[in-house]
Amino acid sequence: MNLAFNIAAVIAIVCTVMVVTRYNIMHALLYLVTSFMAVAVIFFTYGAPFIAALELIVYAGAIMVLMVFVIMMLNLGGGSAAQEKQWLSLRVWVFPAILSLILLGELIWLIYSEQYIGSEQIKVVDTKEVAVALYGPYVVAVELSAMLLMAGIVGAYHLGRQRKKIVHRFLERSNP
Amino acid sequence: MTLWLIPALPYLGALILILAGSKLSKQMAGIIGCGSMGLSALWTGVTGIAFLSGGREPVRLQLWEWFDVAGWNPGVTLYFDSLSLVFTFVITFVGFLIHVYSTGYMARDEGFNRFFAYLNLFVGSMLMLVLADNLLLLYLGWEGVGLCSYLLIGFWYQDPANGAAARKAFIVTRIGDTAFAIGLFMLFQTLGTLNIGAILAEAGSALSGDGAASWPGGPAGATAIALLLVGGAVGKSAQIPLQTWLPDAMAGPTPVSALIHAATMVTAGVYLIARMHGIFELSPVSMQVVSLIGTITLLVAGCSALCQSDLKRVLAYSTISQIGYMFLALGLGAWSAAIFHFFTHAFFKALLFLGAGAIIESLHHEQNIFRMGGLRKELPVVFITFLIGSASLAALPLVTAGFFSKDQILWMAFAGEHGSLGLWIAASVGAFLTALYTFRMVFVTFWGETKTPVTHRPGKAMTIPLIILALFSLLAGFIEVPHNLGHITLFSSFLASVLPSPELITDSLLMEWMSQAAAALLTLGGIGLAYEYYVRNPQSLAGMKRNTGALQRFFHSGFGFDRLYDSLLIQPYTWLARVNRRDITDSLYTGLARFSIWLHRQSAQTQTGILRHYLLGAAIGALIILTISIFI
Amino acid sequence: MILVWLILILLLGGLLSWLASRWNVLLARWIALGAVAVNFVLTAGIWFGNPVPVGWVAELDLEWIPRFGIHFHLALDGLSLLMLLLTFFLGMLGVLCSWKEISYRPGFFHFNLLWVLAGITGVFLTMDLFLFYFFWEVMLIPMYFLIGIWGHANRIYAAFKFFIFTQASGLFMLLAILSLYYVQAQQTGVYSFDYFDFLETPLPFKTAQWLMFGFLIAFIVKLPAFPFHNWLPDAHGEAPTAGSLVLAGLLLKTGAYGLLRFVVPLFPEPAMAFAPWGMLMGVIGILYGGKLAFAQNDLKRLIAYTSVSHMGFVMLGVFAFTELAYQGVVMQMITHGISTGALFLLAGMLYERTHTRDITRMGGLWKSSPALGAAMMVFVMASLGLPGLGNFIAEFLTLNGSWPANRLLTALAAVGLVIATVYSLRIMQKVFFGPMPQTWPAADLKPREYLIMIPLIAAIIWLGLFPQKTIETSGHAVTEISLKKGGSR
Amino acid sequence: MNLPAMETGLLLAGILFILGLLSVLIRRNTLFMLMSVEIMLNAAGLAFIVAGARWGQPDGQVMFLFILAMAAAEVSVGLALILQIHHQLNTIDSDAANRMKG
Repeated sequence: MNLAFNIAAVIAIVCTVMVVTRYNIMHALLYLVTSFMAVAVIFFTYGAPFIAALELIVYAGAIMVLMVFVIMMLNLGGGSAAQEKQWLSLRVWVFPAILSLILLGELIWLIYSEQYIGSEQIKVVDTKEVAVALYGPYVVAVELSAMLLMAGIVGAYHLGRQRKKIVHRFLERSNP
Repeated sequence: MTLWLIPALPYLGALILILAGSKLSKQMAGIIGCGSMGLSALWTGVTGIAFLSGGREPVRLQLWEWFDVAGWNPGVTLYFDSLSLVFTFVITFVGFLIHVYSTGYMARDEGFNRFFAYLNLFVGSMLMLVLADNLLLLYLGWEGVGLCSYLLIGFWYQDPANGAAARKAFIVTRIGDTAFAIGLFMLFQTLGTLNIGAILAEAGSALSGDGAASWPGGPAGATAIALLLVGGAVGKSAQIPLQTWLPDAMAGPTPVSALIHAATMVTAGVYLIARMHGIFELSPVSMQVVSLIGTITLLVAGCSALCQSDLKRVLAYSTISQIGYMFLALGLGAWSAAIFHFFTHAFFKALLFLGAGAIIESLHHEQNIFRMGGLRKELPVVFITFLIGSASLAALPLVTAGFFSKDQILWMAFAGEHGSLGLWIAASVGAFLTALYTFRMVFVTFWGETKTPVTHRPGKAMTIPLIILALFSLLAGFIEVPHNLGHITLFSSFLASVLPSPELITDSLLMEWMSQAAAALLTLGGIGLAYEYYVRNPQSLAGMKRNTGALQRFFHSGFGFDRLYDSLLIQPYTWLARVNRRDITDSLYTGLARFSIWLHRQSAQTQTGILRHYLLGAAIGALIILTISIFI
Repeated sequence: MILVWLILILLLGGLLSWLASRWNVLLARWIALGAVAVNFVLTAGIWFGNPVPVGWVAELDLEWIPRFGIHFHLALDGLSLLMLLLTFFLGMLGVLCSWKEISYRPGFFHFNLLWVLAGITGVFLTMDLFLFYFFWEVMLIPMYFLIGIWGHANRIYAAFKFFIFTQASGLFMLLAILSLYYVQAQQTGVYSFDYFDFLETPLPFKTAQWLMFGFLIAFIVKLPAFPFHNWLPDAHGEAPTAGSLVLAGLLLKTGAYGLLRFVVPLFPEPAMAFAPWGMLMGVIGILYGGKLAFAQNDLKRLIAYTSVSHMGFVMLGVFAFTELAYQGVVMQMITHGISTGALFLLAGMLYERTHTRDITRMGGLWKSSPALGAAMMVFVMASLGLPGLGNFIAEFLTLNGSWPANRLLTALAAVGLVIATVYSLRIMQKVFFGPMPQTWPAADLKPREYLIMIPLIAAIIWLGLFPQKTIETSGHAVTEISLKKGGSR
Repeated sequence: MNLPAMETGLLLAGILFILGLLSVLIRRNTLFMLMSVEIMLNAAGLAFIVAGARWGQPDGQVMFLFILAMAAAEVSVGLALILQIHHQLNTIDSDAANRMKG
C-alpha cells in the first residue's frame, strides 16, 4: 500500500508544480485535474474510499469542468499565454518563493518535532461511520453547508448576469 | 479728632470732579479744586496747632479695619506726629498755592476739569502716604501717587511723546516699588506685622540690645530690608539708578512739575527713609549706601544741569541734585537736616518751576533758554521772584533759606559721625555746580537782548503764589540757624521727638566758621563765573564749548543713562516680544497636529489597490504569527 | 433644596428663552436675564443670611445610582458661595452685554449661555466626584457652541482647540476619579464617589501621586498654567463678548477651584512634593504671559494673555501652602473674574465703535468717548495691581503668603508686577491716547453700557477698600484647606 | 494492512498547501489565483483526512465534505465575479481593478 501512496504523492507534487509554472491556462488546468486524481488515490490509501470518490466527482469533475467552461467563454487559451509569460517575470517569483520556503521549513519542523505521534496503525474508517456522524452531531453543519451552497448558486446567478453596460461619457472609461 | 479730613477733602474734590467733571464749568471746577485744597491746608493748620499746643502727642485714628487674614489685620489708620506735620504742611500749603496758580495757567486748556481732578487725587494720595500708620497703607499712597504722576505727565495725551514720558515715569517708579514690596514681604516674614510703630519699637529694642544681632532677621536681614526700602525710595525720588524718568517728566504741564516733581512726590523716598530710620540705624552698611547714592547723584545731576538748554530740564536735574543732598544727609544720620532741606527746597523749587511756567507761557511755549533773553524789563515780578528762588537754590549765604539747609548738610558731612572729608569735598563741589548752573540759567533767560517777544503777561492768580513762595524762600531758613550764627534750633528740636539727632565728632566753632566761609566762597565764585561767561564775554564761552563738545553732549544726555537702559533693557524686551509674538509653545501643539496628519498620509500609501500586495501582506502576517507562536 | 433650584432655574431658563425666541427675541433676552437675576438674588439672600459661614451652609444628598454609590450630593460653603455670587454677577452682565451684539439666533445663544452657567454652578456645588465630572462636561459643550457659532473669523479652529485641550485633560481626571474609586473600595471596602469618603481614605504615596497628577492635569489645563495655556488666546480671541466674559471670568476659576477643593485636600503629601514645580509653572506663567501680552496687537488676545499671567499668581499661591496665600488665591479668583470680565466687556464695546480688535489701528479715543476711557483706565489699573483696587489685595496676599515658601520665585513673581505695568499702560496708550488715526463717531457710553460698567467699577473698588466682607466669607473654608496638612500661617 | 504514516501525509498536504500559496502570490491572472486557492483547499482537506484516518474518527471525512461544499460554492461565486470583471474591464488582470486605493 505504501508504494501506491508514494507514487501518487510524487505525481501530485509534480503536477502541482507544473500547475504553478505553466503559462497556458488550459495546460495548468489539466495538470490540476491529474493532481486531484493523485490526491484521490492518496485518500483511498488512507482508507477513505467515499471521500476519494467524492474528490473525483466534485473536485476533478464539477469544479474543474466549470473552470474549463469559463476559460472557453473568455477564450483565453493560447493568446493569454504570452501575457502570462510577461507577467511571471523572475522578479515576481523571488519574494513569494522565499516566503513559501520559510513557511515550508516551519511546517516540516512542526510536523517532525512533536514526538507523540506514534507510528501505530492507521485505522480505516468506512463510509457508514461517516454517514452516521454526518447526520448525528454534524446535522446542523450539514444544514449550514446546504445554505452555503444555496447562497453560492444565487450569488453566482446574480453576479453572472450581464447588465447593460452604462457607458458614462467622462466618469468611467474602460481601459483597453 | 477729625484727622481724616485732611486726606478726605482732596479725595472728595477729586471724586466730585471725576463724576460731575464734564458738566461743571471751568470756573466752578477751579473753585472746587482750590477750595478742597484750601480747606485741607486750613485743617492741617488747625490740627498742627492743636498738636503743638497739645504737648505734641502723636494722634492715631483707625478709620476701618482693612482686612484680617490669619492674624494679620492692617487697618486703614492715620498717624500724625511732628514729621508728618511738616510734610502735610508743605504738601497742603505749597499744593494750595500751585492750585491757585493752575487756575491761571490752565485757564485756556479744555481739559481743565480733568486736570484739577488728577491734581486733587494726587494730593489726596500724597497725604495718605504721609499720614499712613502702616507700610501697606503707605504703599497704597505710594502707588496712588505714581498713578497720578502718570496721569498728569501724560495730560496732553494727543502727543505720543507725552504718553511715552508718562509710561516711562510709571514703569521706572514701578521697578522701585517692586523692590519696596519685596522689602515689605521680608519685613512681614521677620516681624509678622507692617505697623510702623511696632517696627520702629522692635528696631529700637534691637539697637539698645546688641545692635543688628538681636534683630529677628539678623544683621543680614536688617541690611537686606533696608536696601530694599532704599530701592523703593530711589525709584520714587529719582536717584542714581532710576533717575532717568524725571527729566522726561517735564512733558507734563508746569504746575504738575512744580507740585509733583519738585515739592512732594519726589521727596516720598526721603520721607520713607526718614520714617524707617530705625532699620537704617541697625545696619551702617545701608547708611553708607544711601550717602553714596546721594553724593553720586548730586554730582551727576549737577553736571547734567550745566549743559541743558531746556529751562524745565535744568530745573529737573537741579531737583535730582538737591534730593541727592537730602539722601546724603539721610546717609549721614542727619535726619532732621534732610527734612529741613526738603522743607526749604519745596519752597524755592516750586517757586522756580512756577516762575518758569510763567516765562514759558508768556513766550508762547518757548522752552529753550537760548531763545529767551532780556526778560528783566518785560516781566519784572517774575524776574525778582525767580532771582530770589535761584539765590535760595544756589544757597546765597546768610540771606536765603537754601543756604541754611545746605550749610547744615555740608557741616554734617564734615563733622558728622558717619561723615568724611571725601563726602564734604563732593558736597562742596556740588554746591559750586549748583550755583554755576542756576545763575547760568538766570543770566541767559533774563540778561541779553529779547529774542522772542513777550506776548502775554501772567495774571494775578499766577503772580501772587510766586510772591508768597519768594517770601518763604527767604524767611523759611531762619527757623534753623547754625549755633555759630545764633543757634536757633526750632526745626530740629521740633523733630527730635521722632528723629534721633546725629552725634558730631568735632563741634569746635572755628571749624564751623571755616566750612561756612568755604561754602559761601564757592557759591559766590560760581555766580561770578556764570556772570563772566554768560554776560561779560560770551566769546570765551564759545571757545570752551568747541573743544569740550563731546563732554557737553555726554552731560546733556544725563550721563548716557537713557541710552544705556534703552540698549540694556528696552531693545531686548521689545525684540523678544516681536520675535515671539506667535508664542513658541503654540507650535508645540500645531506641530503635534501636523505630525498626526503626516502619519496618516504615510499609512495611506499602503493602500495601493493591487490585490497581490494585499495577499502578500496577509501571507507575511500569517508567517509572522506562525513563527511567533512556534518560537516564543 | 435651594441648591437644586439654582441649577434648575438656569436649565429651564435656557430652554424657555430658546422657545420664546420663536415669537419675540426681546422676550427671550428678558427671560434669560430674569433667570440669572433670580439666581443672583437667591445667592445674595444666602450670603446675607449668614455673612460668616462656618462649614457647610446648605447641603443636599440624594441617592442617584445607589449601586455604584453615586449620590446627587450638593453642598455650599463659604468658598462656593463666593464663587456662585461671581458666577451669577458675571452671568447677568454677560446677558446684558450681548443685548445688541448677538442677533443671529439669539434664542439658541441664551440657551447655551445659561447651560454653561448651570454647568459652572454645578461644578462649584457638587460634593460627588462622579457628579463633578458630569458637570465638568455639561460646562464644556455649550461653551464649545458659544465659541464655534457666534465667534469671529477662525472660530472653528479656536472652538476645536478649546474642546480638545479641555476634553483630553478631563479624561485624565476621569481616570483618576475611577481609580481613586477602586483604590478606596480596595482600602476601605466602601464603594462610593462621595468627596467626604475620599477625604478619609489613607492612600499610599505612590498611587496618591499618580492620582494627583490625573486631577492636576485637568485643572492646570483649565487654569491655564504655563505649558498648557495655548487654547486660551485663541478661544478668547474668537469668542463673542459674552462668551469670553464667561470663559475668562468663570471657567478659569473652575480650574483654580478644583485645585483648592480636590487636589490639595485629597492628596496633601504629593501636592507638597509637587509644590516647587507648581510654583515654578506659576512664575513662568506670570512672566511669559506678561511678555506675550505685551507682544499682541489683537486686544482680546492681549487680555487673554493677561489672564494667563494673573492665573500664574493663583498657581503660585495654591502651592505655597500658607493660609495667607490661599486667602490671596480666593481674592485673586474673584477680583480677576471682575477685572478681566470688565476688560472683555470694554473690548466688546470698543469693537462695536471701531469695528476692529487691532489696537495699532485705534488711537485718541479719549476725545470721542471719555467715559469709556475712564472705565478702561480703572480696569487697566486694576489689572496692573494698583492698591485701592481688588487685584492689589489679592496679589499682595498671594505674594506675602508665598514668600516664606520660596523666596526667589516670589521675587520673580513680584517682577511680574513691572511686566504687568508695561503691557497694561500699552493698552491705554495705544487705544485711548496718542493721535486719532481716523475719526470715529463721538459715541460715549450708552445707558445700557453704564448699567454694565457701574456695578463692575463699584465692585472692584469695594473689593479693594473693604475686602474684609469677602475674606470673612471664605475665611473658614480657606483655613480648613490650609490646616488640612498643617500648613504654616 | 498498514497505511502510510501520518507524518508523510501531513508533509504532503503541507507541500501542496505551500505550492498553492506560492502560486496565488505570483499570479496576476485571477483565474490562476482561483485555481491555486483550489489547490490550497484540497491540501487542507487532505490534512483532515490524514488526521481522521490516524485516529479512526469520521470527523476528518465529515470536515472534508464541508470543505468540498464550501469550495464548490466559492468557485462558482469566484468565477461569476471573474466574468463580471472581464465584462467591466475586459481583462482579468487583478491589477486592473485597483480603484479602491489610498
